[in-house]
Amino acid sequence: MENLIALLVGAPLLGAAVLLCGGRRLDKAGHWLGTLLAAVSFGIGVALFADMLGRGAEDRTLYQHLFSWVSVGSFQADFAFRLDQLSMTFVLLISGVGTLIHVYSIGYMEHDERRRRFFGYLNLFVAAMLLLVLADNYLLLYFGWEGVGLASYLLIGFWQHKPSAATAAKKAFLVNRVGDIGLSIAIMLMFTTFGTFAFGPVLANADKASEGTLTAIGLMLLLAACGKSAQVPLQSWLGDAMEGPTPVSALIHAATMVTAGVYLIVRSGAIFNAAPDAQLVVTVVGAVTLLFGAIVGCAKDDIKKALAGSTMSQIGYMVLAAGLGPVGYVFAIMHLVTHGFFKAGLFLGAGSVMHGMNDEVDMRKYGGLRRYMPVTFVTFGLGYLAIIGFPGLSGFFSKDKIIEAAFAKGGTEGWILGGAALLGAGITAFYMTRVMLLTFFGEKRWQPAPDADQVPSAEPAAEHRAGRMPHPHESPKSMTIPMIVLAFGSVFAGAFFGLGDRFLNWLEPVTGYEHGNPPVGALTVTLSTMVVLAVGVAIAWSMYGRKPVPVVAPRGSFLTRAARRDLFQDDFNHVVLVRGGEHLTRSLVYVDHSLVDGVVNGTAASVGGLSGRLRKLQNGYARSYAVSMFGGTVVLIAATLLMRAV
Amino acid sequence: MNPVNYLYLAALLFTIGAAGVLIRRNAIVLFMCVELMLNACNLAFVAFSRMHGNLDGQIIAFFTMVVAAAEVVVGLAIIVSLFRTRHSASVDDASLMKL
Amino acid sequence: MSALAAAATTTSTGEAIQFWVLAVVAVIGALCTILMKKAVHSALCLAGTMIVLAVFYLANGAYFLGVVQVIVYTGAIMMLFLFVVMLVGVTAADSLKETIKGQRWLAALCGLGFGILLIAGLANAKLTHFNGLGRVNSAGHVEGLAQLIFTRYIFAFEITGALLITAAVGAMVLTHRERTERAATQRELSEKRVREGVQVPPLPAPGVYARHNAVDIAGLLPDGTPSELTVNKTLRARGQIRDVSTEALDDLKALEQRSAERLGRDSREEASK
Amino acid sequence: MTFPLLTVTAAVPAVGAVLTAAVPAKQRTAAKWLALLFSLATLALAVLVAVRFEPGGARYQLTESHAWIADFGVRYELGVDGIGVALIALTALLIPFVIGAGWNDADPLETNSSRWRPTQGFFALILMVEAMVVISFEATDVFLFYIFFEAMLIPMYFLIGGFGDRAHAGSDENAAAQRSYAAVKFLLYNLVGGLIMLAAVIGLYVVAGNFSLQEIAAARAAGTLDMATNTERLLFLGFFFAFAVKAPLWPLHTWLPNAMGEATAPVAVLITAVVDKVGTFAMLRFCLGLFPEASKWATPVILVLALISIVYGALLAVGQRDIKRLVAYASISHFGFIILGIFAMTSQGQSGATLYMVNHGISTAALMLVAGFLISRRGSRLIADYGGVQKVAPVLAGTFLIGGLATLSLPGLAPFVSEFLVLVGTFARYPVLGAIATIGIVLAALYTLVLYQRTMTGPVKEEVRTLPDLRPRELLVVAPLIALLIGLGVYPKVLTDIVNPAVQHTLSDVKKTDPKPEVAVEAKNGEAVK
Repeated sequence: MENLIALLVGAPLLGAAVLLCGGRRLDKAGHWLGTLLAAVSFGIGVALFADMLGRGAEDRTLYQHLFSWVSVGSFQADFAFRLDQLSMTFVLLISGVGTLIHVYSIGYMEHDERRRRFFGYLNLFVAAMLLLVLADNYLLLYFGWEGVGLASYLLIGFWQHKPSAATAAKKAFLVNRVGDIGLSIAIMLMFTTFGTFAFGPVLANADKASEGTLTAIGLMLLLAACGKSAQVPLQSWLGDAMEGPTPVSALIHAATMVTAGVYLIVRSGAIFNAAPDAQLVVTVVGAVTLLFGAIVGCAKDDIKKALAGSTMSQIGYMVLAAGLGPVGYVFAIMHLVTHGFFKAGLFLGAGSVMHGMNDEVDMRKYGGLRRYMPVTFVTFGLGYLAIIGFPGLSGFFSKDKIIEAAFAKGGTEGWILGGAALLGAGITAFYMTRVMLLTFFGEKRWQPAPDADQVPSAEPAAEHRAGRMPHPHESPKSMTIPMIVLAFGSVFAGAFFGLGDRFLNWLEPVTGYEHGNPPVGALTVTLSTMVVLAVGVAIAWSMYGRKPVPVVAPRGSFLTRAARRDLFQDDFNHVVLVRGGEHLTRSLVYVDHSLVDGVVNGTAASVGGLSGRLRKLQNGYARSYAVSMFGGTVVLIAATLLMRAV
Repeated sequence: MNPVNYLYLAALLFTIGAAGVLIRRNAIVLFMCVELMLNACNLAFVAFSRMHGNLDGQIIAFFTMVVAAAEVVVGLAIIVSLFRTRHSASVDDASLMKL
Repeated sequence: MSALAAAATTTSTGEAIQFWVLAVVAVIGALCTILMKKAVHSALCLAGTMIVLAVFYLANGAYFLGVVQVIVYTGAIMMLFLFVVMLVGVTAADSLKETIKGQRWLAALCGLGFGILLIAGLANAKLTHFNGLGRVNSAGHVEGLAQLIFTRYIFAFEITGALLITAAVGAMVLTHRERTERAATQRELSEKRVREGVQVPPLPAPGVYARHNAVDIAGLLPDGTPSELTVNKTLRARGQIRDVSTEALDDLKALEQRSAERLGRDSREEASK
Repeated sequence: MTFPLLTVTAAVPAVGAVLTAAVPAKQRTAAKWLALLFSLATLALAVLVAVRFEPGGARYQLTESHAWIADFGVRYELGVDGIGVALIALTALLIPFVIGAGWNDADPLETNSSRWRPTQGFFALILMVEAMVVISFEATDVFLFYIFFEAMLIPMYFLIGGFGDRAHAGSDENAAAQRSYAAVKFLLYNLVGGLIMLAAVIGLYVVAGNFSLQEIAAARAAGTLDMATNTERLLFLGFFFAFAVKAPLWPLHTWLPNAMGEATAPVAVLITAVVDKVGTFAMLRFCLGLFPEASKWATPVILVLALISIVYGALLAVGQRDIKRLVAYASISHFGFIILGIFAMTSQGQSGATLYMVNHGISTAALMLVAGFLISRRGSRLIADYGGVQKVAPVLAGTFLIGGLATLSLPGLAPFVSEFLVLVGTFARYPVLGAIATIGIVLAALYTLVLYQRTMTGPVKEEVRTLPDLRPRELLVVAPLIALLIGLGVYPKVLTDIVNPAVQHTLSDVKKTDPKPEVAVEAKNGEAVK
């Protein structure tokens, strides 16, 4: 059975290779091939899952060793896979949601001439992501980690002719590279500490190393996670990443890739467990990000950017949970999975809305769409209820547990973290209600599509529709079916996982579990969450539901303006990093030219000047040369005589 | 009189010849100055021969004469062909060695 | 000969007188060689010096060399020089004006230094003991030379032989111009002249101005300037053309002056008209 | 007597050079095919060398030794260790691509010029360089090595100065002046390095009495050859200086951007991917082998210089406006990594450095050759003159991107393995330096992606609109390089198996062992747990 693991990665990888190298003749069938191979991967995943359920909890972990990858001295990295409950969860999520989004993209990308390539990139992403979660050592994980980064780069910049898309892609890759420094240093630290970086030996022996080393490793892993999962302070790329086609935002920048950081922290749980300081930092990062993302999400008028802020915030929840240790690991992953369903659903819904609205992304120009797009409305609405944690839906089960666990941390920390999580839940309710109201309710605020070249993030098909009023319509079946499937997940996954502790029992052997006791009692937490949620919805309704919404955004308060600008994070980056970097490189170019090269050229110039003067002796007259020869002879004779005299 | 005076004379003639090479521009005169230097050397060799009491010096002088003859033949031929092409016998005109 | 053999540190009075007289002659000859303006004079002065040297060879017991010096050097080589001087122009006087900056000063400095050093070196060398050639000449002077040449110096001798032959061939190669194509006939030449149209009639004769009827004087054109064409190419190349154009122009001016005086007119008026 | 395989491997391109040069002026195509044939023959021989080489066997294999200049103890001694085999393979591998990429670069502009034979000369010089580089990798006699190390400059000088990039911003005269400036700068820098090395070579002879690397190293190890500390240090510095110029190490690097900018793209590849490797190779073989103590003495300074090279080269690459100069500065950064790995004195560092030499050769070749194709199409080297190429020439853009990704060491492509090994090897001994060096990986991403973004993406520029995509010949040159990048990235074992034993020997030269991990772990990997 374990020999099938490689096929999980292999199938989409084959798809990527065929689609990207195949050339134009595959244009007709390429998307079918890509979807099929993603589905094959999902099928194998299901088969392995069934097999895994058939075995006892202790021997559910499978290994597959392919070959020795890098082997120098004691540095041994194998190309080996490890399939345990944790990776199984991810495999099903990735290949399942991945397949759905492949199907969705068939319709969504129908008019794009480069659809074949799009599917190639999607397959590449699925392969890399599966490699990431299946790797048996950190170096192979790094391989997958960068692989998804590459896929993300290619897909964000898929519409490369738009400078904004190309810039966003570059930015995403660069910010991730900063995070990669963390991952590489963490691996190096593991190597110098344990002499290996395979999961088994490192995690089994984690407690033997000194706490300082473990804290360092933990912080470096956190840096990596921050990059990939868009956590403060490396969150700035995620909003821009919405330049990519919407299916990409759904798959990569909502459901799967951005959660890789959570996977990394949970996977390295043994290290974090032994490094409380690192854990504390993780929780702080999670709490800050969940508020940050939520605040940003409140102010954005671009539907995808609002959802991106939400994603950031939800991942903040997961990171917070992961930082709580064994109390929270399971819930982090659970929220990750349910979030995968409802956030993918929300993004696909947003894509469907844009599809019907001339690729308009400004929610202020939507309104009243529920009658024109019933399926989208319903699926989006279910996703909305799930994300705000409406009782009984997915989000309720997973998010509630996280808030509970945060309070259970105990002490002042527990109150602060729990309070932040609670506040975040309220803000979530506010901004998601805002999205909902702006998009589907209220009066129509539709605007004619601007000229193609002025569209800020227009997709290529926009060129044909310039200047016309939108005619909202329901999307084709290939798009609505995935949305419906995901809506099912959004509604029922939480209850399925949460009731009877199914998910807990499934993951516990890998991640471990401790029950945390919140100081106020679980029911109190749940009830207060409900209250906060109701308040958030009410405020949103009072602001956007009761009165008409202006098409052009009002100036707003300072906080609103700050949130629109991502709380000035980009401005800070621009001033400090970009400008500073430009000045640095420019001055270095100058230094290289005038100083480093100048010293050498100066020497050369002085030698040149001297020889230029000496050259005048070479006047071409034989007699002049004869004089020098004769003079030389005289000097020689004089020298000889002098030497003899001495 | 000490026969070493022959050597002083030879040195003097050699120096005069060398100075001639340096200051004259006519290639023919230049060659004559070279001949003068060679002759000065010959005189010195002959004087040395007398000093050492063997004939080697004279033989060297003899060879010098032969080589000088060959040199003059070739040198004058060069001057003639040079004159044919450049219409001048001045060594300064042949300054193509200059850049 | 016995006197020579006996001579260790001094020579006979006769030789001394001969040396002092002839040495002066030799030095004067050498100086004249480098200072004479015309190459012919230089050559003659050099020949003089060489003959003096021949005498010195004889005085030093190098009889064979002395004779060779006169016959080969002064006789043959100097004649070669004279031939070449005649070939490239007897009257081609060498301007003694120095053109290279500082050359003469440097040459003088070097020469002076060289001379002083050489003489100082000789003076320091303590060359006082002269063995004389008595012993080696006992079996005959020429025989002694021959014995050395054909034994110890045989290779050098052979090589100088080769050198001489090479030099002879080399001189021929350098000066010889092979005629590679058939000489053009007179007909072809005239046809060529017409075709090119540069100078169809025969070249104008030199010295058409009656007072100077000579081959080295360029004929004057009507405006009084000399025409290069009228003088032989070789003379032109050697720069041996006498220019009378300025004289002619002056004469012309004088003539006009005189005629103006005779006619009582102001030449300026004439000009302004 | 056994078959002199190493001599033949070096001699085949030399013979090829002579024959190519002798091809009549009109038969340009024949000259090209002849050169390609000989380079492929060399490749076959190099493969044979790699096959005949036994990784577990003696340190130097396939040795040949003949007396040469007996009076000075100079011998014609050849032999390869794993590092040499890897680099010979790299050289022999890249030259056919260089020839293929430069197929039309040296054709005379006027087709009727019959006397001047640039094409023949171009390919003959390339083969000549190959022969000299190969023999430098083989020589185990210091003097023999020195001769070819220096002689290499002559054909390189003519390749840089004689066959410039036709795509130049300024006028032809200006281009010629720039080119000759670059060629002279290249020559002078390397000559100065070479002269200092010559002094050190002579000094070594005075001290040791012969030039044989193996004998001297053996005597050093056995303690029969004592060098005064200062003598050893001076000699080390003499050698190192020459290699650091060639490598090039900051601050001796400024010749490289000029040379690579002005030369044609294939020649630029030849410089940075092949010729410069002799410098880093020689550091491993000669500096560490002959002067172990001095090497250890100089390590801190060299490591800091290497670190400066990494960061400085990358920052300057970001600031460049010329594509080829950008690649040159990127190479300076990469050479910093190689030198860092060599002087970290760990098995990971040195194996990584050796792998890095090979991988950098392949990745730079891929990037530079594609850049060359691009430049020859548009006729400009300025980044600002491009934009949106991806739209009109997707295959070109795709290969360019893969070359760029290799340059930024993306996992899955060959350079990642080597870069990570260098970093780990450095980190194991000098954690702070290793951590600082990781800045290089961010900067690498910055300059590569900025380059890609500015040239390939965005709106299509008017002048770019008509650029053709890669032609079959060009694709044939690039595709195998990309395949190699992926192959060596996923399965680098083919190289590490050959290189590891040689690195162990080198480490034993300097009497260094890998640092031990903090915690002893029994189970090595997942399988043991199962």
